[in-house]
Amino acid sequence: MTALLDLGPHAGFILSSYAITLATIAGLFLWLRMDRARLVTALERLEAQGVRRRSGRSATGNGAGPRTATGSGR
Amino acid sequence: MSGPTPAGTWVGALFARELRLSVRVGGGALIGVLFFLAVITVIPFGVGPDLNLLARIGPAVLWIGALLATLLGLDRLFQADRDDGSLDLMLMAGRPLELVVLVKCLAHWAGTGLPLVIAAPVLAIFLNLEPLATGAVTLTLAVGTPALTLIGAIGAALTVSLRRGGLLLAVLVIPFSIPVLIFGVSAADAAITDPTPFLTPFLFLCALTLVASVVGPFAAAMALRFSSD
Amino acid sequence: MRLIAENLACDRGGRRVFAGVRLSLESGAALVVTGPNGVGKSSLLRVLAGLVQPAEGHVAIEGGDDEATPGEHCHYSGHLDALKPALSVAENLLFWRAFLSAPDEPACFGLAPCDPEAALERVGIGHVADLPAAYLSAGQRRRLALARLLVTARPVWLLDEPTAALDAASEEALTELMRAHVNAGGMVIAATHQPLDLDPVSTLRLEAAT
Amino acid sequence: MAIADLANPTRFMALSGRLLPWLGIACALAFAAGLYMTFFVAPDDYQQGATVKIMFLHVPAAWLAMMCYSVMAVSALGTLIWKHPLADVSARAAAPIGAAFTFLSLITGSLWGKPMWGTYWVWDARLTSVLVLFIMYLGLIALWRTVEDPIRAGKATAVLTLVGAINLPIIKFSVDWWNTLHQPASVVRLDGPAIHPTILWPLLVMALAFTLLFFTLHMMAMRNEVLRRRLRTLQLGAASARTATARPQAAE
Repeated sequence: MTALLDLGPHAGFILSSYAITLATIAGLFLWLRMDRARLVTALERLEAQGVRRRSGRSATGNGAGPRTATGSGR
Repeated sequence: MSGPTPAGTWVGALFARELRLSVRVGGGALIGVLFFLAVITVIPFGVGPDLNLLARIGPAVLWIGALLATLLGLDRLFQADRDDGSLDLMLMAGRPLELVVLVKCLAHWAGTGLPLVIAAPVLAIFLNLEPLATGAVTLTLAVGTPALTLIGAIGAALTVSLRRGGLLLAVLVIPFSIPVLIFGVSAADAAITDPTPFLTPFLFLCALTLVASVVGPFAAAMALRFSSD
Repeated sequence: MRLIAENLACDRGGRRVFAGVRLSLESGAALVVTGPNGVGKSSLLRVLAGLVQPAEGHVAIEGGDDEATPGEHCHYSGHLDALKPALSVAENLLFWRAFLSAPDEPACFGLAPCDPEAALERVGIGHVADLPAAYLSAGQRRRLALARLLVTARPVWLLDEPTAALDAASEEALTELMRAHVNAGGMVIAATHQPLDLDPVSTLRLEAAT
Repeated sequence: MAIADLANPTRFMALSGRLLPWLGIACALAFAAGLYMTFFVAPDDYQQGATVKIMFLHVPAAWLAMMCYSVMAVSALGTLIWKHPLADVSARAAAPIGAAFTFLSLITGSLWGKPMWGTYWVWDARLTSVLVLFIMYLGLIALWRTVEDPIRAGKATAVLTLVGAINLPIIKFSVDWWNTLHQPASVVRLDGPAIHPTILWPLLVMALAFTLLFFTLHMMAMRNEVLRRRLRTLQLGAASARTATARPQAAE
């Protein structure tokens, strides 16, 4: 474990570059997750209003068309 | 039920709308910063990579970059509203037009000017400025860029009905922004070369911003009233 | 409440567009402005709205809110819909409701402003409230512009070619809205070619200067 | 995965939905191994001491920055020439990730440069061309954000990406052409790596970890983009569909 501790005189630079890298990657990952959550809720809200996708589209008149998987997956 | 809405709500509504428009797709919020970064990156190609030279002209380069980024981002300030008919309704809204212009300028500054101030320290690294000079430039930009936006608003109001008003706006308004540039750069340079005091030019810069926050909205409002035919 | 204009004259681009126009409109009545294209119908509406200074004559509102200019008593709906495509339909409407001031009097004007959802339902586009305005068709944009008239209570409606880009069903809905507005004591001035079947309607015909 | 059956967005969503967790796990494992080797296995450099550990971030980030641009260039070809329906989705998804990796390589480079060269930034060929690459990424993102219709935006950015691809070889050979302060390429060289295996292996593992990270983030971003397109078509459909049946009184 000693190798971890003595990062030499420039430890600050090493740690800050690792910290910035972690922050950037975590930020990107969280942004993608948040973006996905926002999109899925918006899609579900539209689905709830009875708007079908073209492939799953039944005639707009009788909203009770066959409900096909809209492929939104997990 | 509606009654005369108190001043706070319509000012807030206008500010929120302008900010929302500048951030959304098609809005010009971060374009200013990108232009600023591009200008700062191009200059060493011309001037040469000599770090000492760059350090000397650093504050001037940052200020001229901020000036151009602000002015070139202003041509859609009123023209966007005129093209879709919103300007007519704003003229008829029964709200003081000067205040409407001031709120639009602040919203535009928050969307375009503020990111420039935030980006300045990072770009100062590219120009090899010492921390003290970086702090001074950022402070002067923080105080000076609102003046540039407010003065530029006059040009934007004057060229609102012109098809290619963007560059004309810059030409019309650059003479008025020269004092802001002079005091901004001299305040920033004063932080490096010790004899010259920092505070005097800086206070002049603050005064110019205050003057601009009065002259700008009034002149722009007058120009807008004449623009509708 | 009365809207009065005496010998109005308007210049545009150095050309005298119209002159000597006189009109007086009681509350609870409608006025149709007709005439060949280019005779200045739109300019007349813009003069009444206070957007353009008349070369001669003046516009006044009797019995209205004294501090407010005649323009602040009027809703103006021109060829442009004043919609921001990047904002959603509801955001557009909420902004205009908060931004446009409503004159205190005249008390006699009974049409209370309705909140955005109800306004959208009345013009028949309640289902698009959350969609960006960019996705609306031309007819839907006109309906949204009409919804703006309902969310702020201003007695005078200045409508420039209101039936443009509207299909039959929408046109009938518009007429019904105008009838409700006039019955509540409001005024409608429309520059259009189709006749408006509102009951107290008078016509102002602009002639090309011979 | 033949490119052909990836063409259908729905099948892509299903396929990527299953693949994504595994990709995420592989990436996490690679990072764990890489970081362990970086901190415990790799010896300190006799000159730089421990600061050489920044290299394990800087070099992979720089590689990824350029690899991501190549992915975007291929996607651009896919959009313009092969008319692959998911090509502009891939390009649009890759742009922010590429910008992030370029940003990381610039930041870690300058943090490494301060102790070694004494300044955070110097205007030499390689750093400058990476900075130009960063501006190009931001320009592409800005272009994506200003053009409203995604199809047209896809074509416009595809052209710009291909034109920008000229910059990639300049970066790769900039070190050799301008023999400047920056350290010449010491891994991918004609006569094989010039660094000691105990440092090379952690570097390669970290590079693998970064690559897996790129593919994970890129796939997630593409899935978001497909959902965004689906939402847009749904909204367009919702606006027009109901008017045909809506009557002024209560809409159903």
